[in-house]
Amino acid sequence: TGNEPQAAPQAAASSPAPAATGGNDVPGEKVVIGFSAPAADHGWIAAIAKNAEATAKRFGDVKFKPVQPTNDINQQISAVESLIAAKVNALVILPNDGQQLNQIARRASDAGIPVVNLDRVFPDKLSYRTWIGGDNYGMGVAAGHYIGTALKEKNVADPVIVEIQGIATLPLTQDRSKGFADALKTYGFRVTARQDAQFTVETGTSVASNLLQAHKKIDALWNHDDDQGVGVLAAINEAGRNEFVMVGGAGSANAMREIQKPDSVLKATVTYSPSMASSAVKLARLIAQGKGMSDLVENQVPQSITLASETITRENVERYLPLGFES
Amino acid sequence: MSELLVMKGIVKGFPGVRALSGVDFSLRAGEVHCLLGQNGAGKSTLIKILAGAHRPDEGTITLGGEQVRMTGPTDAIRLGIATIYQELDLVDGLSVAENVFLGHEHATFGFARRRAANRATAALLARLGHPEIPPAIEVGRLAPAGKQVVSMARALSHDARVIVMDEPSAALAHDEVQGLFRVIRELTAQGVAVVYISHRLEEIREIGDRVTVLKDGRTAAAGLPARDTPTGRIVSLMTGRDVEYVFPPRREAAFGAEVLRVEDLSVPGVFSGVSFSVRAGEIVGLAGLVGSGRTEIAEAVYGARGAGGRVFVDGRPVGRGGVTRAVRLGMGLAPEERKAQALLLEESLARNITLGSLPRYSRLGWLDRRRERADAAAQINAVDIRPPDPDRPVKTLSGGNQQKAVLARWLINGRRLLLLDEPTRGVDVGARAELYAVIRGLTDAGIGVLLISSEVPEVLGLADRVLVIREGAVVHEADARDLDEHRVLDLVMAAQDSTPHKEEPGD
Amino acid sequence: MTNHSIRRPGRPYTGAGLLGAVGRARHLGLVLALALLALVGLVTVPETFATTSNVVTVLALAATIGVITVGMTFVIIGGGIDLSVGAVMALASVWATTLATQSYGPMVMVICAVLVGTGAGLLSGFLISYGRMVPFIATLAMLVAARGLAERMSDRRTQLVQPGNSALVDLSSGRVLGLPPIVFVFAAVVVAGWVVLNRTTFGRRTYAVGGNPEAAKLAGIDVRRHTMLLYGLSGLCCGIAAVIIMARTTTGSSTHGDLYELDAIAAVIIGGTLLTGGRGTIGGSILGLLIFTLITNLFILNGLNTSDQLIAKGLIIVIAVLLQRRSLRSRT
Amino acid sequence: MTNHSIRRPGRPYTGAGLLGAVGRARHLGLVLALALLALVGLVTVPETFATTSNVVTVLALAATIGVITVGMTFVIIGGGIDLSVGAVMALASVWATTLATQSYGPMVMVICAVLVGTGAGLLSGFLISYGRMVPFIATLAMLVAARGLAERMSDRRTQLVQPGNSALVDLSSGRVLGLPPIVFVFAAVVVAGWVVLNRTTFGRRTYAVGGNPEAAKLAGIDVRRHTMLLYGLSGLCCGIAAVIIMARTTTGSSTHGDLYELDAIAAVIIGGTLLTGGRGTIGGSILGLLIFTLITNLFILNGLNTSDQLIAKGLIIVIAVLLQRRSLRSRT
Ligand SMILES: Nc1ncnc2c1ncn2[C@@H]1O[C@H](COP(=O)(O)OP(=O)(O)OP(=O)(O)O)[C@@H](O)[C@H]1O
Ligand SMILES: Nc1ncnc2c1ncn2[C@@H]1O[C@H](COP(=O)(O)OP(=O)(O)OP(=O)(O)O)[C@@H](O)[C@H]1O
Ligand SMILES: [Mg+2]
Ligand SMILES: [Mg+2]
Repeated sequence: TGNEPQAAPQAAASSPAPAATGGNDVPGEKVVIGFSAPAADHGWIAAIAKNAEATAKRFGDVKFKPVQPTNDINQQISAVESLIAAKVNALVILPNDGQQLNQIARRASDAGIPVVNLDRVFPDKLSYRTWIGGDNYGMGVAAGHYIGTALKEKNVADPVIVEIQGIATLPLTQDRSKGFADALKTYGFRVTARQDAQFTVETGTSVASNLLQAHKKIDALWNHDDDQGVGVLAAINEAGRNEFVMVGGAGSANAMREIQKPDSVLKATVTYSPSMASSAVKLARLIAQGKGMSDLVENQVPQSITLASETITRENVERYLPLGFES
Repeated sequence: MSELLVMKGIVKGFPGVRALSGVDFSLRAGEVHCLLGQNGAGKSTLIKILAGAHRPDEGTITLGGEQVRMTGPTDAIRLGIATIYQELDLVDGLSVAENVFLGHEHATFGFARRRAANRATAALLARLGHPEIPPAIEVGRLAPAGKQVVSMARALSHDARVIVMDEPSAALAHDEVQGLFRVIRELTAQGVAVVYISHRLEEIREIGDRVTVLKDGRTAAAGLPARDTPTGRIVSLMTGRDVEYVFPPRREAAFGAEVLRVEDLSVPGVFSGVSFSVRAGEIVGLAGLVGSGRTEIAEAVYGARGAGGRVFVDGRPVGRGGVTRAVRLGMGLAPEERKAQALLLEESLARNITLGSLPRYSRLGWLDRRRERADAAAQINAVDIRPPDPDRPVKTLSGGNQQKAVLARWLINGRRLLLLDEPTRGVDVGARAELYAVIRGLTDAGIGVLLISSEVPEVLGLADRVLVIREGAVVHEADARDLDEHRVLDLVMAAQDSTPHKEEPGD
Repeated sequence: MTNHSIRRPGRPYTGAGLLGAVGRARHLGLVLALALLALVGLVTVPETFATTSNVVTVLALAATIGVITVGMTFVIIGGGIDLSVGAVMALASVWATTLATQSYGPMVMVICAVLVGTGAGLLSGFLISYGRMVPFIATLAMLVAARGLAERMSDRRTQLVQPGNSALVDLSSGRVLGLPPIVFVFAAVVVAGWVVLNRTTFGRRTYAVGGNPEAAKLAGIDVRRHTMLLYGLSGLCCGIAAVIIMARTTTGSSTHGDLYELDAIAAVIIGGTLLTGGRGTIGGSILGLLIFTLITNLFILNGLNTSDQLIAKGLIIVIAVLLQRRSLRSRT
Repeated sequence: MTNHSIRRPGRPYTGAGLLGAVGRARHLGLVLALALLALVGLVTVPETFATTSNVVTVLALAATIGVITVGMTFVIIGGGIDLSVGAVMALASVWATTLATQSYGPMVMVICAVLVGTGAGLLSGFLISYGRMVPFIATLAMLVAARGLAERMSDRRTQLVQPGNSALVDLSSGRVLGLPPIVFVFAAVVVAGWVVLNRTTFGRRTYAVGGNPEAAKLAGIDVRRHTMLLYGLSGLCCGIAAVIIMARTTTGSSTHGDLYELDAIAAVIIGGTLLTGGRGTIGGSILGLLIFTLITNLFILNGLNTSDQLIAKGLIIVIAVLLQRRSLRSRT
């Protein structure tokens, strides 16, 4: 996979704007696309919802039918049930938890409604037509490589490496951590301390300020999520610490602007772009209209699309800035 | 003498009842005007209207020649009407001084001047004859009698023209009532008018100037001279019939076997070495001052309070099972604070009455509601609760009727021994006679009764045997017929200490 | 002031007809609010709202918290509060879906969930009645500890119901008389709760214990034991709710039931039960819950965005309560 | 089990000295628990725990909820409850960090936050006292609506404090006498709260309103007005907390203060304030809060994972409460 730090940005995958993909955007038959995602109480998910809606609006042949976003699995099941009952032509689902929503997605598929599974994956391949999402493991790997290389360059032995996760119970968090640990292992490093911070700015601040107390000297810090990163940075600035390299995650515009500052501890961020929602809606439209992707030879949309996680540093941040989401 | 206050044609209805249907009442400066009436006659309602706590549906109030309209308690207070309510209305979490001056605090720019308040409170308490109550202590730590004193201090703190007292003596013992009377006399001497409500007719004779009798929400007689009106006339005005204010005849038959035996019962710091027994069909009275430890003895017997010593019911030890076991063995307690300790105020009368005998109506936990209702209705009639509506929430009953409901709970069959702590507190004369008959009737059915009362005549008239308690010890035991009021009072007070307080070594 | 005292506490002795009328009148505000919501549904999304499948969706959605709400009603009438319900449900679902448990088949899974729930409830109850802890704190501790334990047991993973145990999942996806069996489970719990509360000594004692614990004690009720049992009952309901959530989501997870405690308490209180204990009805709680569920359903159907939803939800709560203000005039 | 009605409340003659001792003893359990936690810290992480900077961290962490806890103590003593605190804080932080507000400089931001908080609190208070809504429901509605409004205002973005207004951020990152100014703000609020509660008629009336509203009313206190003001006070504290959180995180966000209500209520109750109102102290609440903050701090210093943290937290709460069981023997 394209996780190399220097991988070039892929405009088509990162931009909510319609890509120049020839015949795919030609108006086709009218389709209704249902959309369900967790509550937008987080910048990244908010961007997901916005991107999906914006993309759908751009097509005259798409009727977009979003349902109440919620963090309660029970309610999301009901929400999807109502979309099935409304007989939409395709579904785009970002489940709170792929395993827990699997049954209902399966029911949709069985009812003949193609499901585009966004980001968090359903365990059962019969439950969805196409999966599109980021590479969580790859994200961890990218962060691990960046930190590993940086520390090797400085010749640090036995470094203190701190990891601040998002919500610890999510599989995606566990994938990210695993990738991070695996990549560090190739440099002979390991994570010294790991805490989770619920994806919010405020929990970011409190966890980080406690962690900074626990470790008087840190060599590197990976924060999984740029939303909570704002809080983490606030805690770091408050403590007046700058002896380490910090790497972010997701690729928010805030983080990118921070990377541009020469004196910031935030040196890089690894992407996990919410633009995937735009792509998901487009895919759902193509599937519902029975079209393939015009840049591919096949007549059908592929079964799975994994976006590459890219590493944004001061060197390439200019190119990414327009794609960053405002958190 | 001119009338200071005139209430005319006062009507007040509550959903489902007409509490007052046209009451006239007038009050002169410097007099003690007693308000009499059966339980539920409307006395408390009338004075709550006077206090601004209720608004009348009809009628006028004239104070000092001017018609007044009160929209809340604040208005009444501003007009110089202070009230001691029947139900204690103190805030447990605040100090004595803070309670006394609640709503009219000593304060500068919102900052309470505690020292000034404490000083003023100490002065008021001293005036009431209770200098020993510290103004800074939390009211929740006082016993009922102490709280009653604080309520009085509060009424005095207002510099009122009219002071209304709704059964202030119900929670007080004999000697303390005298203290109260002294204060009332001081007040009237200064021209303050006092409205005095009590069910104890002898108090009326002693302190009252005039009497107004309410019956069923109407004025049955107004402005009778308190000292000269014959008791029989007052009672028949109240009840509409002639009531013999006498105790039922004592039981002739020999007492049965011992139902209760108490051996060497003690609660450290409260009482110690208490032993006695109650036989089937016998009424044993506990006489003593407020604070002598009678309530604690009853509670310890009942298992509601950890104590040393042994208690047997019908020869079976109560042991460590606590109240539940005591009730299962056939005991029942009518506690002295009915609201806090006995009643489910929001629940219906029927449910309150059957609360102590739920197992009787259940088969495998399933309630036989028909039988429950029948029993409740029977008890309501037996003690004559008014109105006799089993579904009425107890909260809406008058004080005396609530007390009857507490008694009724334990009249349902199956009891072996009843512990009655001040069973007639707040009960009117007519009902009182009925209650005496009911209690005597119980013993005829072979039940033993332990009776606690602060009214010595009641103990002497009703009990078969009397135990005199002083400072946590049984100082005398005798057949009731061998004692008279004087002798009991002597025994009770032998050691001067007559405050409502008692030192208790930490908790 | 407290006008409610005048309202008869449900005329326990009048005939069924009258009982019904009074009961309905008591919840008039809630019924009105519900009717209003239904009207909004019929107007805004006529083609989907009144369909059977939508009604089923609403009921299935209500089932989980509904069962919990029944237990919560008992606890609150008994003068307590249980913050641990969501966490205990999660723990029960995780415990029942461990591979070890699953190897014994669906019956054992159900029994396991119910036992874990009841056990946790009894433990909270023990701390409260014999350890004399404040219910808020004891159940908060249970909340925290149960979530932690659930996370530890599941290693923070979502545990799938194994294909061999799909009988459990059929509780949600199967149909009996056109309805998923979990709806019947829900109904059965509500009816059982109503019967216990209104027709047994246990229910009667619950009112007494909550209304005036001192009086209950002096009337011979073992208040401590009863209090413990109330929390046990609430735990039992959480266990049953765990079965429902396993059926619906096909998983056990430590994240299940997040914030259910707030929803359940809110439903109970909107239903007219006093937080101070001693009063309340199962019917009111269920109506309160249905209002919340219906609000959610309407939002789903209308596709409102979250922020507007939240604002609207706040307003609707206020309106629903003001509608029934007359029947509920008490503080806290 | 309300022992107090039977217990004959000792020593009428206790002097001020003794009374003071009793007051201190009242929090003995909490102080013990705190000491125990500190001991654990000194043993397990001696080199980091007792440093000034760690103490500062703990205090700074405690500051936000601490300020809210002061307001919550008033509300609960006054017989109510305020579930909206976290949401109102979030709303205030968002409102104060909108570009329009920020253009007027940090002073206006502070004023804005405080006004928004107070306004929201007064609105809840109005619904409760004049609209006669149950506090739980009214503030729940406020919670939901305030979060929705905050999301709408911020368009769900995290709003950064602009560089020009960094004076605000200095409240957290600056140092006065070696401490960040927010710690002084926290201390000032606690002291002010204590003074108001214990030394003013407003404070003493709060006990009356919560302990016996009927008596308060009969004493001529305007219970409704007072109740409304209590929620206003709580809102004011939320506004101040919003300033602190803006300083600490350099942002305003609709996600701030999630679940603060639970933490604040728990701190108040662990501190010995009764949920039924009428009793309680600011000191107890703050001790309760410090226990919670210290637990989190210790866990992170020791590198425990969240699940173990949760289990341990549950146990510690139970132990802390049992330690002070003797001084807190009442239900709910
Ligand atoms: N809040 C209320 N709601 C309904 N009925 C009430 C209420 N308060 C009093 N009543 C009814 O009004 C009548 C008069 O009650 P009130 O308390 O004035 O009697 P009382 O003369 O003071 O009796 P007692 O001597 O027992 O105290 C009673 O029938 C009582 O049940
Ligand atoms: N700390 C105290 N402060 C004030 N009064 C106290 C205190 N301790 C004890 N007392 C008094 O002692 C009494 C406790 O004893 P108990 O109640 O058994 O007395 P009693 O003889 O039953 O009196 P009563 O006639 O009130 O029932 C209280 O009623 C109260 O008057
Ligand atoms: Mg009366
Ligand atoms: Mg007594």
